[in-house]
Amino acid sequence: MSISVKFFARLREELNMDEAQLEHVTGLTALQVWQKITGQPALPPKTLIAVNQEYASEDIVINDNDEVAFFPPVTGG
Amino acid sequence: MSISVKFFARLREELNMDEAQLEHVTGLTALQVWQKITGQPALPPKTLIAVNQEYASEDIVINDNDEVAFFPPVTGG
Amino acid sequence: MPVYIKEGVFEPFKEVQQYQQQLEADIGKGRYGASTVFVGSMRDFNEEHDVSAMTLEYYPGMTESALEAISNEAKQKWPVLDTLIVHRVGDILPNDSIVLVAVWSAHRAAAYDANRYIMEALKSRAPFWKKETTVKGGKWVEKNTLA
Amino acid sequence: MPVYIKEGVFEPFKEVQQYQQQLEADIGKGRYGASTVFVGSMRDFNEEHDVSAMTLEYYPGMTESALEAISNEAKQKWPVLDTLIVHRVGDILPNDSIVLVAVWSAHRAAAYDANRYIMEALKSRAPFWKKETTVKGGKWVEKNTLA
Repeated sequence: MSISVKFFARLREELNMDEAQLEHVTGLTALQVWQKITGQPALPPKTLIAVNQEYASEDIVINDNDEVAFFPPVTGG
Repeated sequence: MSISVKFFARLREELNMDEAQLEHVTGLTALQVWQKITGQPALPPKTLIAVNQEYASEDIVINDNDEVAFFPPVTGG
Repeated sequence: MPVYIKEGVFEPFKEVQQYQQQLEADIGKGRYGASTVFVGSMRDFNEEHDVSAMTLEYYPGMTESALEAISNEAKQKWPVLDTLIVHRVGDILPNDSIVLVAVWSAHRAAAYDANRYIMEALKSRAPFWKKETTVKGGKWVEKNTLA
Repeated sequence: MPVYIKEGVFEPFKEVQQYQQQLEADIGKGRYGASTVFVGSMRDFNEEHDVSAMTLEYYPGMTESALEAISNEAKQKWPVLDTLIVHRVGDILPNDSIVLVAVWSAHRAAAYDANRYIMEALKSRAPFWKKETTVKGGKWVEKNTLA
């Protein structure tokens, strides 16, 4: 079991981390992945989550080989 | 007293006339100018009128040196 | 807020690019955040008949002032920095550009709204008339497309 | 319906012109009657601080598929022949183009509506993040402009 975790923009800078791997865990939600990697209990307000590059909510269950990303509201265009 | 009269597009072709001068008349409305020049009692349906290059109605009174134009609905763009 | 009536073929995106360079030279760089361009071009089909060519007639003098009035209305309704209108007249072939409307603004909503306003006003009020050439001969377009 | 992420400066109207030539070669001339282009560019002022530069971060892979999904939604909602999206990433200077959205359609209403839909969806859903460089240092843009 391996999960790839990514952080972007302000979150990436604040956590000083752009990518992490989570090994040997199973049945975690996106929120629990966040907690394990960052040690923080809650997501910062308005944080967005993508699983396998599609938007998801924090209670989605993460599977083996999934890519989970956390990032602030988008500001392109 | 001289009025310059112009016709455009389908009207120009049907009347076989693009420009005409009306001399020595006074106090005519746009409709009366049309009647004098074309010999037709009424404007064809939806005909537009411009006096001095601004839209006007058929009862507007025409003054000396005015330019009066008659044309069908516009179809540009 | 220039308005150009053109007798010959024009390249709309080249026109916009050239005009924009001039605009930046005039008002300084980084002044606008949004620009919108509409280009209307001749299709080779219209209603039932295949159209092989078209002639666009206009009213020299009134057409230009109608387009200038429309540009000014847009500038009064929205925070528009500048506009450009180019309209073709004369003989036109399929795929030729007929009309170009460009709007520069600080904000995208104004750039979209003003551009569309100008196009709708142009279609309903600017004195242009299309005559299509089909296999059956010349035919004046009677009514403008609503969209 | 291509989507391009660009690291370097791009000329939006040259991109549109080149892409359109290819489009005409592919689908034939005279197929579309209306095209709309939106260009968003960097202004040198934003809220209170003067912004001297900007960095645009994105999510390689997800950004492209988000833009492709948005293009497809537009094509399903309106009779759109083709679309083009170009979005800049990396270091950006005032007056640089940031985003280009182009739409080709047979009718102008669809070309306007679909273009605006794509821009609004891009602003709300496509993973891009702006960090502005001001005299006070770097500052992530927290909220997108609504218009």
